[in-house]
Amino acid sequence: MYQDVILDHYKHPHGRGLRDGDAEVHHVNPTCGDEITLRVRYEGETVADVSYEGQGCSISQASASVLNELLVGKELDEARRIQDAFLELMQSKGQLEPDDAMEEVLEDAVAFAGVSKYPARVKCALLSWMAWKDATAQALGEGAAKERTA
Amino acid sequence: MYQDVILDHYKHPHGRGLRDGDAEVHHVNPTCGDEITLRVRYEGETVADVSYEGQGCSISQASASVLNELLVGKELDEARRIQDAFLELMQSKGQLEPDDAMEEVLEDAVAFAGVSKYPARVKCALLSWMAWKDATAQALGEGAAKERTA
Amino acid sequence: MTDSGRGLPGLLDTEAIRKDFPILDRAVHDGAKLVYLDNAATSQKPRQVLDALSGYYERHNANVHRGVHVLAEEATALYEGARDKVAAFINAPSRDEVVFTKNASESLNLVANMLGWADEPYRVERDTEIVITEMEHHSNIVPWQLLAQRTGAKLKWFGLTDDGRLDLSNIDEVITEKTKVVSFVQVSNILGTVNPVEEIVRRAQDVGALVVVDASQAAPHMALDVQALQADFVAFTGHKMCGPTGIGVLWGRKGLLDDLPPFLGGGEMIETVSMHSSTYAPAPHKFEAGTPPIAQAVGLGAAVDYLSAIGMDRVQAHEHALTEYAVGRLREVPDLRIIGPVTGENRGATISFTLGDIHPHDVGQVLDEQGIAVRVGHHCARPVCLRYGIPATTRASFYLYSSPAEVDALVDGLEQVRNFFG
Amino acid sequence: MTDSGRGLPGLLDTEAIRKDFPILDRAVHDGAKLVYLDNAATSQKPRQVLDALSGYYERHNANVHRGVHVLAEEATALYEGARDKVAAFINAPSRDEVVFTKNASESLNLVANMLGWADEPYRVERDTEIVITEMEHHSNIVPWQLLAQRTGAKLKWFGLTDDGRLDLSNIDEVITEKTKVVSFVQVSNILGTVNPVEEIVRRAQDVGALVVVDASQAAPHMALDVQALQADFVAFTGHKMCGPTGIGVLWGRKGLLDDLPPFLGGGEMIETVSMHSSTYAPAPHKFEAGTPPIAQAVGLGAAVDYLSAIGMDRVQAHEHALTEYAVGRLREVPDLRIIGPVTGENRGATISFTLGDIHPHDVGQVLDEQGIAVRVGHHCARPVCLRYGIPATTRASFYLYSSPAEVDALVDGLEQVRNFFG
Ligand SMILES: Cc1ncc(COP(=O)(O)O)c(C=O)c1O
Ligand SMILES: Cc1ncc(COP(=O)(O)O)c(C=O)c1O
Repeated sequence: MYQDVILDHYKHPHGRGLRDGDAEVHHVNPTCGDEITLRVRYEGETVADVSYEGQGCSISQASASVLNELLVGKELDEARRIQDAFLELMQSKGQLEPDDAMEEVLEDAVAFAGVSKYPARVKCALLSWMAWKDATAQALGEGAAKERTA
Repeated sequence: MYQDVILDHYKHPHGRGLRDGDAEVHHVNPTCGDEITLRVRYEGETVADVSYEGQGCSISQASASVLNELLVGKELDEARRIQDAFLELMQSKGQLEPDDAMEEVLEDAVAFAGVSKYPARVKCALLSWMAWKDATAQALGEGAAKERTA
Repeated sequence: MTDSGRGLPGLLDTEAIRKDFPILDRAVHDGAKLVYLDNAATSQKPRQVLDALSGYYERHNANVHRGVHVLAEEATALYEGARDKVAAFINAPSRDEVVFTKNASESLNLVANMLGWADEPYRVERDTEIVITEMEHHSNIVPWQLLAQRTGAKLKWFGLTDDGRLDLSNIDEVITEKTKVVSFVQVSNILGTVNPVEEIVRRAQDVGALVVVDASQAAPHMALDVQALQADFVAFTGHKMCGPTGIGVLWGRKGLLDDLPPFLGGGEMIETVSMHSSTYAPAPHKFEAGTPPIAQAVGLGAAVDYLSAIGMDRVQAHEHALTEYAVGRLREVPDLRIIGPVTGENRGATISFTLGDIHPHDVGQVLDEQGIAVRVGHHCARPVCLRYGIPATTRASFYLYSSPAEVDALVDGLEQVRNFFG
Repeated sequence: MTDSGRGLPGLLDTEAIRKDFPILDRAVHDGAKLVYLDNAATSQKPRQVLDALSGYYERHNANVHRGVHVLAEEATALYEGARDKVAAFINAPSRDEVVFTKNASESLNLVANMLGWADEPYRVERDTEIVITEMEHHSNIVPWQLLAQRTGAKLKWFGLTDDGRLDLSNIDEVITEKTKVVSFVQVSNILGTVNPVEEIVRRAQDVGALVVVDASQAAPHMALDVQALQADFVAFTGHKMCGPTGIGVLWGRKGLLDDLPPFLGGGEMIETVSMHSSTYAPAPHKFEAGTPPIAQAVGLGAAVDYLSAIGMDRVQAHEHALTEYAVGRLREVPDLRIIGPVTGENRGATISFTLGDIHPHDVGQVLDEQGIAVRVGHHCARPVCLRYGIPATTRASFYLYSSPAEVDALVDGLEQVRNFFG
């Protein structure tokens, strides 16, 4: 499960640190104590920044780094598509073999395919993604967020 | 376990019915609903009467009848010896083969030896004997009773 | 021994089924063949369940939920997989509505305690009412008595008709606007009565009371569909449905489980703990403090698989045919009085009776000497005995492996009892 | 792999013992030999216990206490016989002081609830105090938090010293005349610390407070003598001591069990029930509502026989030798920090540590890939992690079948972890 890509992101995380944002959330994985504080900043419909700080295992750290790399600069719709694809991959219990189309959407994040075989670690990989979703809903207003996904 | 002696006492109980007494107790076997109301009357140290009424299985009914037959007319010390012997027999888990000495003390009551193999039924056999012990303590005053056994 | 029951329609192939249950081969009392008619107390366990238990311990045993090692992941998958199986078995809308307890009694106490500590609008307190019935098992009486004593709420109940049914004639006086909770048994463990759930649920819903169904004697014997029942909570127990001892189930509506407070506190049921305060995990884990009965859940999962493979409708049809046959044959026995419905209609495969004035203990003992295992006593439903003015009953109860020949053995055995004490 | 641990004095013949535990032969991850070092979470089960379980189900299974048939009498004798075995194992003055629960968590909740509903002088209520410690398992924290919230009592606790021991320097301020109950762990499941029971008991007795000892990590590993402990209640759990899941024990002083009110209500725990009121059976049955974990008690009885045949003193000596060896070897690992006592003195065979800033999840996962099962996380003792400013630990814990070679495998495995994340 420890692909080189994951270890790379773990050792050299992208965009780590807290910067200005429109909303901040704090998520905890109670079973292992992993924590993340995450902020989002939007410019119109564009993900202008995702900044974060936290402690956790290589999987949760690398996953936050990959999230930053993938989502910053994207339009919200596109970012949501990426998040959905990542969620699908992580919930696949190792049954999903990422194809070219998925690889195009998820880029480095396909390296997490192996993690989906380990139920205890799936939560680690998803921690930052759930935090991002939550922060985005807050930043754009729950109502607005719901409307968009409807 | 159903010796003829037991069935005889069950079908033709001795001294059944409630008569005047010095003390009355009501005992219940909660697991099966067997009940007995029992009165004792003493003349000095002599067991003048043991009268009883109740509902229960053949074992508990026959045992009350045997108790009446054995104890009425006896001196208290002797009655206590009989009660102790009966208790010992019933707690023997079928391991005790009544000898002549025991047979002399317990008379018909040795027929209950077989019952001691059935833990669920031992309580039935002891119901009236425990009631008698309790009623006796009440009739003679707890203190008095304790002194005597000491 | 007659074998007039052979051709009954709807019977399962008990000869094949019995091969799955090692204990049914046992001889008792120097050679008498075991005739096990004490299924309402507990059922026997098929080989498939015993294999699931030893398989768990021999290959996968670990504590659940918190491990990253292989065994912990396998044990967790097996334990949570058992939850999926049970959820499917009772047609639960969500697996998170299935709480594992140690038995049905704990399930019922759990609900009573939750309601005692709940916030409005669920809180049971002074000036509110709790409704049960006179045919409840002690496990569905005492928790409510304790709750009433401890909160000042009033305990009310439905009485029984002479033929062993709930007397619902005064339903509007018993269940009122003050009623917070109505808890009743779906199938009586002493009378065999199958109760009209719908009528009670409708009235309870009208006044906004929660409904708890004690399905301990239903889940083993018929298809249980918690959505069709429309209750808020349903309790049952593993050991009566081919599962191990030490495991019970509480099904509850998701929204309620989310809103209600926890009962037992400890490991597994928390989200985060500090010395000053704690927050709790979402249901079902909120209600599962400590290391759960892991192997027992796995065993219950295997039991549910076993029963489902045969089909609960077929189990019910089998038992119904057998009950009709048994009621008919028992009514031929002189001096025998059935306590409970005297026909096979709306009744389960549990038949209580008295035999003249021969005490049930004596009936049971003489049957036992012939290898026939029945239960005698008040069957943890003493108010029913009080209601019918009897100290106790003899109870024969059947299951999917019971055969007409065993009914015949019972009837013959009763004949011997009568001769013996006649 | 070194085998410097071979000649340690006091070691058991683990090669022989391991033959009793089928799971220890298992290979994981395509061929790695299982090195099971997660014994503080749950122990593995010897063949003798598994045989007792299947023997019970295959030959004697019935519900207990109320039957007159052979199976019911055998099941009752086996269940109550298990109580005798456990009573002897912990040197209880009376078998009636042994209450079977589903796990240690239920045992602890039982005590907390009894004290909440008790009459004077035991009642925990506003203006009284409850004392625990900062090294408790969540199962000995949350029940007392709930009790404090629900009664208005105040929850206090002993802190920890930097080297993982209880800080008793302020014992007279923590335990005061207002203290009703002091509940603490005998051996910590995260730090491994063995606590000075006597000193705490003495102070509690001085102020008339009840003492509850959580012996969940003591009972499996050393001779437990409840009379020597002088506590009022002792809780432990079957699955950590070679027994099945689904069974726990609460030992309590006879007089207290008689005086204190019941907790769960239902079948088995009653004396007599009417719709209006009920009376309760004497202890221990008063506290055992519903069908008990019968097979699990029988299994625990077999576990106790198994451990007694080896001898608890020998088990303790084995683990002590192994712990000394493990502490020594772990201290050689660069960047490894033991959380808890760093010597073998007054400590059990549970060793928690951090490894540089490599997250315990990653440590555990890489060890798992080599077949080494350790636990990672807060081990249901999150306040300890908060106290030492760490998110989690990696924990290796040993038992009677653990060998020096397994310690060596762990140390080698940690080397690989460091290389991987270095
Ligand atoms: C110290 C301690 N107390 C209590 C418990 C709770 O035991 P159980 O989970 O069996 O209820 C445990 C184990 O998890 C423990 O280690
Ligand atoms: C109708 C009913 N309710 C509740 C129970 C209690 O089940 P358990 O003893 O498994 O808690 C039983 C069985 O004993 C029962 O028959």
